[in-house]
Amino acid sequence: MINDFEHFTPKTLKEALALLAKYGDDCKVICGGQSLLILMRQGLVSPKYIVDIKGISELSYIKDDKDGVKIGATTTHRAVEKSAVIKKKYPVLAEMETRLASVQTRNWGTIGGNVCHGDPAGDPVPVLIALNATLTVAGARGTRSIPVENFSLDYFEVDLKDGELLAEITIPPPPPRTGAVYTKFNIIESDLATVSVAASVTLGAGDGVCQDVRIALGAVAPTAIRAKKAEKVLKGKKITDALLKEAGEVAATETEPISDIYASEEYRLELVKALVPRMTKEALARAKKA
Amino acid sequence: MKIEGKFTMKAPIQETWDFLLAPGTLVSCIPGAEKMEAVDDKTWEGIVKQKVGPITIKLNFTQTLTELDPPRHVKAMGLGSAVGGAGTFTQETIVDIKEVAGGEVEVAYSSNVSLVGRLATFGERIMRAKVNKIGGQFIQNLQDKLESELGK
Amino acid sequence: MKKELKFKVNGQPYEIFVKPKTLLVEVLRDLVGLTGTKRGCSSSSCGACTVMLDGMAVKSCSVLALQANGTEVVTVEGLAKGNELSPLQRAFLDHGSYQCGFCTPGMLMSSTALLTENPRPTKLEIKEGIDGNICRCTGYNAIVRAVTAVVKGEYKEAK
Amino acid sequence: MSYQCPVCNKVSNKSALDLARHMIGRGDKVHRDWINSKGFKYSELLALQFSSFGGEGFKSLAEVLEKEAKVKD
Amino acid sequence: MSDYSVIGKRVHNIDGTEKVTGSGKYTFDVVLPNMLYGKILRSPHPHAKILKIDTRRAKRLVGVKAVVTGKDTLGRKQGIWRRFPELCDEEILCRAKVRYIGDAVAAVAAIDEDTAEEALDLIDVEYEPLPAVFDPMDAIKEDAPQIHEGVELNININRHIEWGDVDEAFEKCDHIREDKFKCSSQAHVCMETHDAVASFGHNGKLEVWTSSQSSYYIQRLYADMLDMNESDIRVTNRHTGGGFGSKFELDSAQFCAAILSQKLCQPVKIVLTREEEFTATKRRTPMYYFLKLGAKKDGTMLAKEVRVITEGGAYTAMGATALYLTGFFSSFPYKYPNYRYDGYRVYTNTATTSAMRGFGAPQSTFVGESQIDMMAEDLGIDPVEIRRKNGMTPNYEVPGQAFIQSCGLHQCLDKIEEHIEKRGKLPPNHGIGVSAYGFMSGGIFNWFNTPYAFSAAVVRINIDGKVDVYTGTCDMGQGSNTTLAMICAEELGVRLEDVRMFSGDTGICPPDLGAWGSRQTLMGGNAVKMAAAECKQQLIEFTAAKMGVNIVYDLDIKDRWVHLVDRPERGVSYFDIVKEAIRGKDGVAIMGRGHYTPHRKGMISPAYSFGVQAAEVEVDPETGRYKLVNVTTAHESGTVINPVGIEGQLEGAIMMAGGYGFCEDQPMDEGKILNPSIADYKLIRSLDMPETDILEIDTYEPEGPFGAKEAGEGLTNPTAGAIGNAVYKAVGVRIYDLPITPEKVFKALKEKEKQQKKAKK
Repeated sequence: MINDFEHFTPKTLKEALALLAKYGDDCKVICGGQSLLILMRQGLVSPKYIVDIKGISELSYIKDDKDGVKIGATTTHRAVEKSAVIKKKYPVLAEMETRLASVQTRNWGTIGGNVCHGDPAGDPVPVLIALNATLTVAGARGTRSIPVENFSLDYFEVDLKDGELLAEITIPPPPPRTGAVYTKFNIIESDLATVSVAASVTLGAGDGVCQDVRIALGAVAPTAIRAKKAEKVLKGKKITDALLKEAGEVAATETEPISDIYASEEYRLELVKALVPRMTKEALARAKKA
Repeated sequence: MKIEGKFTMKAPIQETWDFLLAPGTLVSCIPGAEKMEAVDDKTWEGIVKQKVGPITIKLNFTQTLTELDPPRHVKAMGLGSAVGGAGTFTQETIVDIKEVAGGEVEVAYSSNVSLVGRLATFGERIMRAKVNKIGGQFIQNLQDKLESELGK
Repeated sequence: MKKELKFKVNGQPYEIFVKPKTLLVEVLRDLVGLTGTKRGCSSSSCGACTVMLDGMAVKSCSVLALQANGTEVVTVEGLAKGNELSPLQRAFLDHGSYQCGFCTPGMLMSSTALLTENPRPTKLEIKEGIDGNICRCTGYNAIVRAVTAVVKGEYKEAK
Repeated sequence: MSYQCPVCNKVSNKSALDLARHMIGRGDKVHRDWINSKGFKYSELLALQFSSFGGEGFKSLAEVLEKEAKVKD
Repeated sequence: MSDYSVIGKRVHNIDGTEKVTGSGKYTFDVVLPNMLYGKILRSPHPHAKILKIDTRRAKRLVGVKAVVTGKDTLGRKQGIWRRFPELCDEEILCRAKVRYIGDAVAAVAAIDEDTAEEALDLIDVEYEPLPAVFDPMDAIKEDAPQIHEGVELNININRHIEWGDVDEAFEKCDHIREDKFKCSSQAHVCMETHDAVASFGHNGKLEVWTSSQSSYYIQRLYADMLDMNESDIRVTNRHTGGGFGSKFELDSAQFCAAILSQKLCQPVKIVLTREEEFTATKRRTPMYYFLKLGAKKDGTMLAKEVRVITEGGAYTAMGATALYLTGFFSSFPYKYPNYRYDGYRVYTNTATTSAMRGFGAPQSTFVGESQIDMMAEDLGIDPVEIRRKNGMTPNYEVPGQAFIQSCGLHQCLDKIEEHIEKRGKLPPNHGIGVSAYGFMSGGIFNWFNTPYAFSAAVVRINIDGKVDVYTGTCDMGQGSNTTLAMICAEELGVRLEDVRMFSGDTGICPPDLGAWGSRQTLMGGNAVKMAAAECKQQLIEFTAAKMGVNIVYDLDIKDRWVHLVDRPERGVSYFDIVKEAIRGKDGVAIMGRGHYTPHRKGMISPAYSFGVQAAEVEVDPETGRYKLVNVTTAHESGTVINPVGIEGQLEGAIMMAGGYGFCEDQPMDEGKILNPSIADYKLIRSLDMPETDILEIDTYEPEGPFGAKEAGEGLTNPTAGAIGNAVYKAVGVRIYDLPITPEKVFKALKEKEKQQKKAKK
């Protein structure tokens, strides 16, 4: 049962921030509401005030400029999935979206809402980490930037202080000879990830050496994480199957998975060991083609 | 969901026991405990607040010492019911102390946490992770307290 | 407390006062009186409540009614033109794409939205289009066959 | 040769073993009490039956029934 | 055979347009004037004494009209095995003790659902938790807590089936295998949850709209529990949003709505939430299986011995039947000359396990078909061949149990063999597994203790020639109304659109046991056919007299044309004859009555259907994840009445049974189901659904209407076994417990690797 609340529909970011400042802890932000409404129906979240930012058109956009592509926080998953710019520049992001929940959820749910929900099994965050994205957070006293990999703090907790709102996601232009991929392991195709892996590989000019690599993992820690030690195994080297295997083993040591009804802790570790090499190899193949 | 473990520290057993049983030591280790008040020498009542992302749970919490065997064994039962009826939370903690060589004591603990009601059925994924964490934090707090007070 | 909701359902304008907590599906079923839209879960998982909102498929149990302010909603009751069933409705009949029928309104809305957006989907795209809807009876393949038949032009739109 | 249940008079015209199956299978209080009155423990006979292959649980009861429940045709 | 004019044609379900336009009314949609909404308070404890229930605070809440507890009931215990009072063990609203998490303790009626839900939080229940037991293997220990008073070792029922001399036969075997398996639970997940609108009037009569598979059972069980006359209770089943075995016992929504309505004389509607549906309704029975199988070198199987211990949950429900059927179908579809089965149903402090599509047979088929593949491998025999060697044939008698008339198992095996050959060499990590099955067409044993015929129907022809069929059968989506209307139309010689069905309404329909045990087509069909035949006879008599035809001619009706069989052009319009016949009968509509109760058909069922299924999987050996690539089924169900319906049953069964094999499970912690939502309970969606091919085999069942038999539940039996065997063929690991998850496959692969390494050393 959903408790009664008061509903505000600010038309601008400024209005929204003012409302947040006014109601503080007693209010929650809703946009697509695909996650929040489930919690409210269970009676687990019962805010007195709801600030509905779905109607803030200034936050819904996909812009391509010299710093990269900028996605407004209230842009729906579906808009990201279908965007020509994103398909061209970051195909991995569009591919990830096609596997995120269902069409209905993607039509109404937003990428910003997903990132702010802080679900360690969410799909966009690992991909955004692999793409080295930055978030712009707006507050009463102006805006600040934060790398997406630092944004999630704990299970369902993100680095948003009272009165702050996520405004924008910026993805830097991909360096030449870069390939990125994402996969999630699950039992049912459209389901949340049991383990997810995003990888991005950048090759040096001509020599086939791995100049840069970013590996992000989902559902194996309280937040999506970047497997930095595993990256180190590969960075600056010519990637071989043996190195990939090692990277997988190392990545597993960086996780702290839990056992739940879908998979045991040990199995999640094994999945990381199997999927990190596989996905990195795929990213490498894409980088070679790029 | 059970958490078990043990640690050793340099302290006399009686002192360890006395500290453990001192009013408020155990309850103050409960993460998120607020305004815990003693009802009698074995029972405390208060509010425990827990937060999992957007979910804030406020529990009316009672902790009772149910088994006492000084200076070796104590069992504490915690029972919390969520304000608003979202469920109940129980925590059973057992601490066993024994002397080991070299003036050290070994503190063995087990903490079994369970959730009943709507809280429990909602999102197994979230709650299990969180409950494990609460249990772990409780033990961590206890160890920190004991070590900082006695293990110097 | 109640706020005004102005929207169109199957072409008909409505002005209704609702509590902010009211879900779109509740307005449609309880206030507008269109019970074709069903509810099968409370976790946005089953798709039985799927309707079209400004042409897109959404789960009406996961949309606040007030968020539909100013939009046009189409429910299963809006598919037929008078006495003429829509191509998908006829294809569902011919292919046995329903059994108990409880998921059928949602399935029809998901596939109608799919074909509105992409009139020539591949088989995989059809499967993706209805993946948010659970059918416990048919095993989906009969639904995929029906949508495929419409894509192939076997069912003409009624005039 | 047939056998008659001492409790409910059901007749088995197969064997004492068959009647033993009936008595244990029926398992209501009256049947249980009769079995127990013969020095068995009903639950032990059951346990014997579900813990091993070979139908052992029925056999010892059948021996008793062979003597006590035989009906001459 | 092909001269049928209705049967075997591809038709729209007769309620199809209502379903595709959303105009069909389900109980979920029923709104009555002055109606209240109910909610049920459930036990959070798996086993506890109820010390006190204080409803005062709840009653004071504005909008609450009534709060009831067990004290407001007659305190009776219900059970569907009415012949055995000790098996009627469920109070529904518990008075003294709760036995599982979800047991109902109180119910509220209020002006809306929100208020009722709010009131639940204001009911204070004082429990004294008792020690609880969750696993049947623990519950049968001497020191386990006793769940029902006087039930030793918590054994609810035990069943024994035996023929031949098993012990002697094992001594003659060349090879014996003993294997252990574990079958998991499964939820029905009907899209419409259990719901009821109960309206008790000041006239003392109760009217109920409810989503159900058997209006007659619900009516009778209400009569028992409320101490009312059957005839004062009218149960109407409108469209039902799925049943699958979950909706033919009196449930908490139905009972609480009636109790509340009795108190208030106002209609009360209760719709279970999805969470209640998962935790507080019944589910498929988990089973521990111990199998011993003996064969000669040539693959002839001489003896089988089976022991089963099932997790019963808190109450008996239909669990007794599941226990019996899993034992009987463990011998299927093979000719074991010697067979012994011991089954135990054990009470546990978990949600009650009961009927679900397949009813014990999906479990026995999974374990049996897995073991036969292992036996075939041990003996070096092809899996299809070993099944052929031992498979049932027409006119086979299962010793002392059942008589099988039609049986197309061998043709099915041939077809599946062809399919596998055609598939040729498979890509790496692909495997095809085979599984054979059989199932019944309705049960015979009358545990419900009904004095009525198992099926009955009334057919009435109106003045315009349109036909009304009244039958107590229930259409829960399986399309029985369409099938029965087709049978009626064929028999009577009219078109399908001439027939109108009135079903599942105890106020106007003759009693029928309902839609479970795959009984509607055969039993309901025979009753409808008989009633239609009686009408037809009257029309033919009238026509013969009117036309004055020579006595040597036979008359028949086909496609609305009453004619001479040998000179079909000589005849009259059916519509004209109906008009005149009614006028000639002093204005009384033409009526026919039909009924069916099986006689001299053994103890189990009047007829059995058979089939063989081949599942192809592709396994990722690095993760254990596998995909269902294709499921091909060769099956026979006698004459196909409604081909579209059969395809739907088959593909739908693969979704459900594939889920049972692949992903569906109800893991528990201390009796608490951990995945009580569709988000957490994994079931097959469109992207996970394999390609499905159907190979129809022609058979004719003399006992069935027009030669038809079941095609609904049997199809749920083979898939889990076929998947298990396919995984084995693909990567060489055998999984002994359901569901066959990627993690289990992965662990088995690791274990196999370890063993191989060890062997090398």
